[in-house]
Amino acid sequence: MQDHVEDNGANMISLPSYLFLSFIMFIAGLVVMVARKNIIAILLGVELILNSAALNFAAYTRFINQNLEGNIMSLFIIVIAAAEAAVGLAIVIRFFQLKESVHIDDATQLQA
Amino acid sequence: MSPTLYDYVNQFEAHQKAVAMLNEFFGTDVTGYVTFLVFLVGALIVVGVMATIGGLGTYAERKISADIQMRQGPNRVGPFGILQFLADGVKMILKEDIYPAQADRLLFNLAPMLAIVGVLATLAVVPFSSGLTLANLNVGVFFLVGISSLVGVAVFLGGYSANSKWSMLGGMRGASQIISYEVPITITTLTIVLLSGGLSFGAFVETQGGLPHQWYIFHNPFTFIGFFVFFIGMLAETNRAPFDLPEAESELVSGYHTEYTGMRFGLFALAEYIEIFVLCGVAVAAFLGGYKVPFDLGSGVIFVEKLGLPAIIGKNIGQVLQLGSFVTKTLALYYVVIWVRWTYPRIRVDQVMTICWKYLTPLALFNLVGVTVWMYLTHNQSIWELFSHLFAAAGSGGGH
Amino acid sequence: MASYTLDVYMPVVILMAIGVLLVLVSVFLAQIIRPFKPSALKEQAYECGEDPVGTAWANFNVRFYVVSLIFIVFDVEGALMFPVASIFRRFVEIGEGGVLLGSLLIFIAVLVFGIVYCWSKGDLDWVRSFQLSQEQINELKGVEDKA
Amino acid sequence: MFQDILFICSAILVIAGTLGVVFSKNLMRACTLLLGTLFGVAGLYAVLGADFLAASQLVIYAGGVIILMLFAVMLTGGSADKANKFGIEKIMGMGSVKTYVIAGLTVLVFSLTIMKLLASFLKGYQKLDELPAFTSTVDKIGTMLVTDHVLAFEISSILLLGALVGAAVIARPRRG
Repeated sequence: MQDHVEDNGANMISLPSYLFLSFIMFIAGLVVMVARKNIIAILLGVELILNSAALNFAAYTRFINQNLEGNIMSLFIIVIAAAEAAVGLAIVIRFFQLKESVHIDDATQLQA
Repeated sequence: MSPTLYDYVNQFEAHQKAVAMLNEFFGTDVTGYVTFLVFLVGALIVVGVMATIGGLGTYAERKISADIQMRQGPNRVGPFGILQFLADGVKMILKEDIYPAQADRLLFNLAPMLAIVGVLATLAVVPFSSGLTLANLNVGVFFLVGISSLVGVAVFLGGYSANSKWSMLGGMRGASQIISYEVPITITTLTIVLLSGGLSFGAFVETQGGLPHQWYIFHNPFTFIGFFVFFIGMLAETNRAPFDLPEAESELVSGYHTEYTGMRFGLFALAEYIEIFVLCGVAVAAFLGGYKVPFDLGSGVIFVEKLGLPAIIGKNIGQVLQLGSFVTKTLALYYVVIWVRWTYPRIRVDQVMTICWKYLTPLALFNLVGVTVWMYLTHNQSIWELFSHLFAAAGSGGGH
Repeated sequence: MASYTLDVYMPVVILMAIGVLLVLVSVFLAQIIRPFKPSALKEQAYECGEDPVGTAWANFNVRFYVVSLIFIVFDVEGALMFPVASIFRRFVEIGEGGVLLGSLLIFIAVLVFGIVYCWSKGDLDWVRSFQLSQEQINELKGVEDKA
Repeated sequence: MFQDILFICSAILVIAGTLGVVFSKNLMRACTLLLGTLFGVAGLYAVLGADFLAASQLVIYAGGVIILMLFAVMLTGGSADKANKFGIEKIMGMGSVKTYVIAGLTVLVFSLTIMKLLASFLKGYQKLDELPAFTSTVDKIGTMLVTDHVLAFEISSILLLGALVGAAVIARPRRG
């Protein structure tokens, strides 16, 4: 198809680069989840962590077994992250309607 | 078949020779740089042409509205006022840029950038002709759906960041309208994906033919409805009347760009007009045969065989014909979009949501099921093929 | 299956870069030639000539959220259906379409169930009508009569 | 060549966006910066040859989740007295630089240890010189979704139905 050299063989970008990036995202997500008090900010942290996991799956698929199972896994992680965001934010909004607050420490009761 | 612009250019001997010469001259493999240059020039040309079309779109809008309302329209700047859009552009540049006092400056600056980036990136997959497709991505239409949702974010942020009530209302309305109408549009494109068996625009167009009965709009009754669902969704997605709630000038001043002045406002407008063109182009590629020219004139083989032209010229004539076919259909749809704007009154915000969720989405789902079942029952045949089989059977039956 | 190189993404990146540069350059160029005389009055948010009252970043109605909620569910289902849809034609051609038809139809049926539920509960209404049922009206009337 | 450039651009986007989410004082900006991270991750998927994943990342995250988050911020953040406080309060001891440094070092040590343990395991698999050429993953993912993973495919629709119904019930505007 193309006459120039296909350069997707060995190069400087390999598995550790992706693992490093996903590591950064995971740690950042953890820090956000622990250090922030706003519930929506905590959900942002959750999204970061889920993304880092999905990235890892895709990277392992590319560099280790190449059978796309990891891509399917990443796809379902993305799906579940969307569902999680929807339900989580709905809870936040309901919580805000009840307590006029999005502070995590105000969530002390199981029922309104 | 040439998937991208680079492969198209690469067919020509002159290009290959030039690359070989450059390789020798620099002593290394420069193919990567040449690819970059080809794409850069292609992208610049496409963006330039699109910006002109966007500008001319404002002119066409005024002229057509004037025509519909029996007025003159702009007629002072240049012949027939055609340079009006340049004058507007100059005015935009010379206007003072004002930041509202309470604004979130970072997001205020970011919003027009997101809109422009989101719209320009969609241009990469628009199939202008079989040669002039910047990137024939395998996930073409899905990519387009994803990247154009940046515009929704831009509209929301533009409304939010100014900290003005009109902007905020317009931004919220705009974002919810854009995401709502993305649902029927996505489901309708899904029917075309079912029919064409691929997500790329190349697959969309190549499985259609040049003549209207080979287009997907007339493939079966469901796609015929689907086209109109897509078209209405498209109007709402680009905030065109009768769905121009986000910028309803009689109730929201100017909607999400109330506080934008000067060049930033111009960029929002430019993004909007280019987006209309892109979505018209998508509608053409998905339903109206895309760049296909009747009687297979587009491949240029016929010119070579009948007229004895060199192969390369025949091919280029074919490309020009394909480009003409695509642009003609797209501009015709563009005209309809403007025509609709100046003909229908604006609808209310609850009606916008009702039309999307209670009419278009169920209709789109019905189409999806219909097309799936149709394909299963008829083995991918279009309604015309079915008819021709029927007539053939009847004809042979009558003969006996 | 045809392989591809990452060069196919080059136009996308180039176009995005052009977009960013277009904004930066045009805003920067405009900055040089246009006037710049800010005043408190100019920077005021437009509120039909009045002084702005409060901030615009107020609480919005929850119906915006419900709309985006339904949207994201459809979005995700679309994302899952796209790859299956793209192979449907080939499966039909080799005569194996029935399996795919079944799984797609089940998928769509669940989706339809979701939208039917939201419809029946009134989540799709922009302006929710809290119309009272006849019994509630009678009840209220009874209260009034007693009073 | 271009592969490296794409990777570096995406990596910069990811890192910048992530750090922005961590350090931003404004929730709206944090959401917008998360958009940058998600775009960067989509770019990384593209470099990994997972074109369908990249596109679905754009569609679901950039189009869906971010808008959802922005809406949620708008719906909760803005009661009159907290108007400009989309800001994010922090736990007392957690906010200081010292704690971040200590936590970062600990995490680094732990992860390096774990990576060291995993390295021998991974080395057995790693065949860098024979990475396959990029092919379209759409068809393969589609085939896998209706053959090997058909149960997950169908159940995910039930999951989404549950999410839709549950979230709609929770967030539904109440009378009064």
